[in-house]
Formats: sequence, structure tokens, C-alpha cells
Amino acid sequence: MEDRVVEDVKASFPDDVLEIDVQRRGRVSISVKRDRIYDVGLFLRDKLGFDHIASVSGVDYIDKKEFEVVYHAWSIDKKILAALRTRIPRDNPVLKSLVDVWEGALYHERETWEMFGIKFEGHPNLSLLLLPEDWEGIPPLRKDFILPKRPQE
Amino acid sequence: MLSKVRERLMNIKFLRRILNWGRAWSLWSVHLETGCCGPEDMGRACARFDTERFGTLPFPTLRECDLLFITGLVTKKMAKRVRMIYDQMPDPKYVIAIGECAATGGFYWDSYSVVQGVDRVIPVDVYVPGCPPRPEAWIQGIKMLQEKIKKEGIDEK
Amino acid sequence: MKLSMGPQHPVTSHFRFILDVDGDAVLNFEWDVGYTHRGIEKMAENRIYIQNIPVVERINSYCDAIGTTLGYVEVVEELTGIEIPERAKYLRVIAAELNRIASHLYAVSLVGISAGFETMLMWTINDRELILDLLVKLSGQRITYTYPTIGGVRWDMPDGFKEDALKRLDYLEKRLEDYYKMMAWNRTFQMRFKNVGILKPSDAVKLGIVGPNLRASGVKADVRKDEPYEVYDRFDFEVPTGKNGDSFDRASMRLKEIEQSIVILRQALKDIPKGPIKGSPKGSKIPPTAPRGEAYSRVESARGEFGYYLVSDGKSKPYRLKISTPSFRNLPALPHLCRNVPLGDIPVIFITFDYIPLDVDR
Amino acid sequence: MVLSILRPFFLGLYHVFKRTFTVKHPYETLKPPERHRGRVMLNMDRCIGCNSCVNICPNKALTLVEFNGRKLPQYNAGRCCFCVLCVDICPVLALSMTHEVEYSVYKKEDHIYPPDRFSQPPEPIKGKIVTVKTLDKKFGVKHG
Repeated sequence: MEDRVVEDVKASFPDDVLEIDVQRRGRVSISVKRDRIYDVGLFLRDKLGFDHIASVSGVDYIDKKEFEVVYHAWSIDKKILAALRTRIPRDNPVLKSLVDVWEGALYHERETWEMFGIKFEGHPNLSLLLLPEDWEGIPPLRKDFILPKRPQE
Repeated sequence: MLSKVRERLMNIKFLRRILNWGRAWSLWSVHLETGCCGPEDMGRACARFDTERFGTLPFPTLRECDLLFITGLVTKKMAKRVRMIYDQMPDPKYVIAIGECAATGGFYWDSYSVVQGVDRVIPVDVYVPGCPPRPEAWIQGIKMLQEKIKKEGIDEK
Repeated sequence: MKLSMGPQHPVTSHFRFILDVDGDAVLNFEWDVGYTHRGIEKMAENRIYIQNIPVVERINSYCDAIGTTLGYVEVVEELTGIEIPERAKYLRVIAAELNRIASHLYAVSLVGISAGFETMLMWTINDRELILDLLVKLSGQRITYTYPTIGGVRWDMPDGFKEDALKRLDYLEKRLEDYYKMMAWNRTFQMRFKNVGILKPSDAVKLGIVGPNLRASGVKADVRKDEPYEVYDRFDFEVPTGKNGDSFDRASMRLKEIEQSIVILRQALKDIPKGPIKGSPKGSKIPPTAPRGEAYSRVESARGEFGYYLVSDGKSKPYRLKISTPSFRNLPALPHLCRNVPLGDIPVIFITFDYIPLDVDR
Repeated sequence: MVLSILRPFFLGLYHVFKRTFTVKHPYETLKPPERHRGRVMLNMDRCIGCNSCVNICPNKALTLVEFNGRKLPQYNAGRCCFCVLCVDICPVLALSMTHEVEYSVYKKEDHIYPPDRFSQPPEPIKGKIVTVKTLDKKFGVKHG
């Protein structure tokens, strides 16, 4: 089952998929180019049935000066979790929003925006969700955000 | 004029004791949950531990309440609202800080959005430790607050 | 007119809704969450793996702490390759199902109180206390158990636990009849909850709804069946689904799930094998170091599916821990449903989704 | 239809005559089980001051202080979350959990337990100790 997903994606996007592998049973990881993530997402949803969005996570690779954005989508029929990932530069963190593909990604992307500062183009409402209204400073989940020190008594 | 009469009357120890006794046994609590001690709030208010025996009834309207339970952590976003709610409550008002997060920030000593102790926002009368405290500890907190109220305005000599 | 509900409100607790109302009709619904945002994902990067167990537990320590910790523990075990013994797996299942019952009883109590059934609140909370007694016996705490650990569980079953548990489950099963009589079969209750807030299955999947709310819409999706973790594949149980996906289905779904949990618990208590409870005594005491890599674990907690995405860079602390929580994933449901509904229906729709603020905000 | 409305009414009425579920706490107390996680207690004679409990504590509730020329942990009950990682990791079994849960204070500073106070055993439970005795759907739950 997982191998067929890999083959289908490879056949449809031969140039855009950078890396694709089966991590274990029920886990497929697809790494794509930044500007093609929307098309691959649409293909995963419509052709392969990955219609249930599980999470959108950002990872800050500060050494490589890159952000990685990972969309986890679950297929209810196939029972496979696909991780659709792409890397974007840290100084220009812009990515096309996948809200049109998975409507459930609305709040996930909003959270990723406020925690990492990754702008999602085409997202209807990029405003603070969890942080206090008067939040200032760099987004908290970036690696260069410094946490308070150990309390003294 | 009226307030002066009231003050005079309250200086009489006997009357003061009656007033304090009345206050101590009718502590209605505001229905405000700020953190994970919320379900224990239900646990202590429902039949098994039943804090209504001590006059502590959870009540939805804060204008008629005199006790505020801070159930757990208080974030910076919530802190403003906690202050607002505290200001809206009629005098006299009392605060019990439940759990270690309300007392010192507890777990969230390195968190960027948690207030390190609710006493930075509002005055606290009793600290109840635990994560979350068992209902027995809540009852002890209420009892301790009652003791405190009973001594109010009476000089200890 | 804009109307603001919460955060000091008997129904909404830590949330605030911003409602666009025209007379009695709600035109638009907007969330204002984040009143309990603690930044647990950032804090997890500052702590070693074993210290993170009690920390991630506080995401959902409101009710379903075992389900929460189980997901975290599993993702670390997957990355480090630690095997856990059979008995520990069974104990995890027992604790998780007991916790699921406690959590659902809590949810039913909230449903009851939001509809004005104070009797329901008292009954369910009382019976929840009996289940909590069992969990206290097992782990020592009422709500925050910290029971599963990396490589097993922390304590074995105490003497007499099995008999006590079976006795209490029998009692609970009988009590469920009363709940049905009082709530689900009650005409007044049905009139309040039926045909309110209908969520179609296609919409539920599209919006990414999880857990009992998704199953109430008629979609059969349960991690315990789809991707059995621990020993769930050995038990014979059903996944109840609803028909209409309205508030009544969502509310009575919790009662049906309690029934199935009792079925699982009886089997687990009967089959539990003898043996050690920790993989290696070292593994659970000394914090492990995960190798470089990543893993994603899925766990069905009482409110739905937990997803833990762990990225490790080979050090003793996680590089990134993303927690995808059920209540956060259920967030898009309310703005979708609360359009052109009467204002009085908002608490009913809201409470049947069983949101936990701490779970949303993390 | 009328039945479905009347049935819950009579069911509720029936429960009025059942046993009360309340544990009258200051006079009766639920029996704390073996693993009951109350305040942590230190055995001063055993402690070697190895710092491992201080390192493992996720809340920073324990700190090492000088006491009578020894290094012993000081406990802050206002920070402790009762995860018992310190009891698990202690190599000489110097730390243990007690049944004590009632130690509320008026002032935050009183939550700090220096080693001598930290090693004092808890007060015995005052009221009558009860457990759930009978479970019966007909008559309700009895504590005793």
C-alpha cells in the first residue's frame, strides 16, 4: 500500500519530489520543492485520498538557515499517514497556503505563523491565536528565542 | 454619617464577631477556571466532598460572590481578565490560590507566557499546594480562610 | 452587534467567543483562544526526555492524562527502539481505558449541566469519583498520574485491584442504564439536543474533526482499530458511530464509548499476563538519548486523536516536539456550525464537542 | 411520550431516598492508598547529597543547601508537582512520599521546607478513616 503511494507520487511529479520514502508501516514521507507543494497536496487529497489533515508543524533548522514545514495528512481508507514537507529559507519565510486543499489546516497554519513567523500566502486570517494580544518580539518557537532563566529563591 | 455609625458599630467586638461569622460561612465562589485544577473544582463541589457544607457554592454571577479560586496557572493573557474580575467583585473579597502554578508558576518557570505566581496580579489570602490539590486540601484551604476572616477587625491581645 | 462570551462564563470556561448577532440569530462565530497558552512545545525543548512526561501531561491533565502521556511515551519509544514488556502494555491499556471512562463521565456531566440537568452532573461526577479511586490506587494521584514511562509503566497493579475494578465496573454498567433513562431516552433532553448543530460526515472529514465527534457524524475512524498501538488488536470491541451527527449523537456517543471501554477493561483484566513492568530497570530511571531522526505517533485519547511529532538531533533533549491535540483539531467545527443558529444553541453545540481549553492552547 | 418524561422524574425522586455519597471530610477521611502522592519526605540519615533529585526535578522544587555541614536538599512545596521522579531516581532511597496533602499556608514563604522540616514525618490523619464499603445500585454507595 505504502509503495503504491510512493510510485504514484513519483510518476506524477518526477522532477519536483526531492525525496520520498516509507519510514515504517503506515508512514510515508514526501519532500517536495517549495513552489510545488500546493499541487502535490492537491494530488494527495484528490487522487490518493489523504483527506484528513493531522497537523502542520514548523521546524527551525538554524544551522542551515532554513525552516521546514511539515503537513501530516491521514488517509481514512488507506490508513496511511503522509508527511508532506518542504524547506524554505529563514530570511524569506513565505509559503503558499494549503487551506484550499485541507480546510482543517486553517488554525494549524495560523499557529505556525505566530510561532515561527512563516507567512502563508492566501491564508484568510493570519492574526495572533494563542499568544497575548500585546505580544512583541521574535516568534517564540524559533531557536534564537531565549527562555527565562532558572528561578532563584 | 451612615458610614460613621457603621464604623462605630463594627468596633463593638460582639457585633464584629457576628459579622465575621456570617461572612466566613457564606463564601460563594466565582466560576472562573484558569488552569488544570478545573476538574477538581467540580470534584470538591459535587456530592463526595461537597464544600457547600462550608458555605462555598460555585455561582455563575461574580457580582454576588466573595471568593475567587485561582485554579492553577495564570497566563499573561488571562492575568488581565483575572484582575478585571477581581475588581468587579464586591468587597469584602478573598482569593485562594490553588495548586503550585498559582503560587509560584510551578512547572512553567521557563515559560514565556505564564505569570510566575498570581500574587503579582491580585492579593492572595491562602495558598493551597498540590498539582492539583486533593479535595481535602481544598477543604483545608477554605477552613483556613474562614479562620482568617473570623479574626478580621478584632485586635488580638 | 458584536457579543463577547467568556472567559468568565459557566459554559465557556477558558474560552472567549466573539459572536456577530442579529437579534437572536448568530451570524458569525469567532474563537478567541489562548487564555491558557503555556508554550509547552518550547518548554519541551528545554527539558530532557523523562522530564517531559509530566510536562506534556499537563496539556490534557484536565481529564485524559494517560492518553496524553501515552502518545509522548510511544513516540520516544519508537525513536529510541525501547521494547516494553507485555504486562506493561496491558497495564497501559487498563489505565487508559479507566481514564477514558472518567473523562467521558466528565463530558456527560457538562452536557447535563448545560441543559439544566443538575442531577446528571451529580451522578456522573459521583461515579467518576469511583473510577478515580481505582486510578489513585494504581498511580497515587487523582488527575495527573504520570503513569506510563519510557520503557513501561511506573507501578504494578496493587493487590486486590482486579476484584475492586471488576466490582466497580459492574456497578457502572448498571448505572449506565440510569443515565440512558435520565438523559438519552428522555424526551425533554432529546427535544433540546436533536437536530441541533448537524455536522455532515463529508464536512467533518474536510475540517479535520477527530475522535467521538467524527464518529458521531458516521465516519468510522478510531486509532485503536486503524493503527492498533499497545495491545488493542487483541481485544474484541466495537467502534460506535452515530447516524445524524447532531448534538444528541455526540452527547450519547460518550455513553456508548463508556460501554465499549468496560468491554475492553473486562478482557484486559482477564488476560493480563504476569511478568516485569519495565523493559529494563535502567531504561526507566536514566533518561534515554534518542538517536537522530523523527517519528510521529498517534494515540486515541478520550477526546480524539493525539499526534506527537518528534524531531531529534541526537542529544538528550528533543529538538522539536509538535503536539497535535484533538481539541485544537476540532476548532474549525464551531465557526462552521454556528452560522444562522439561535444564540441559545451555542452552549449546546459547544459543550457536545467537549473542548478542553488547555488542550487547545498547549 | 409522557412516560419518557415521567420516568426520569420518578428516577430522580427515587434517588432522594438513597444513601448519601458524601464523605464528611474533617470527621471522616478517605483512606490514602499505599502509593498516595502527598508531600515528599527526606530521610536525612540516608541522603548523600548526590544532586540527582535536584537535576531530575522538572519544576526546580528542590535545591541543595548547606545544613549542619552537609549538603542536603531543600524542598519547596509551592513548586512541587508530585511527579515523584525524584523518589524514583534517588540511588539510596532517601526520599519517600507521604499521605500528607493538607499543608496550606497564608504566606508563600512558608512553603519552603529546609532539610530539618523536610525530614519530619507527617501528622497522623485526624478523622475516621473510611473506604467505599458497599456498591449497590439499589441502595447507593456506602462509605465506612
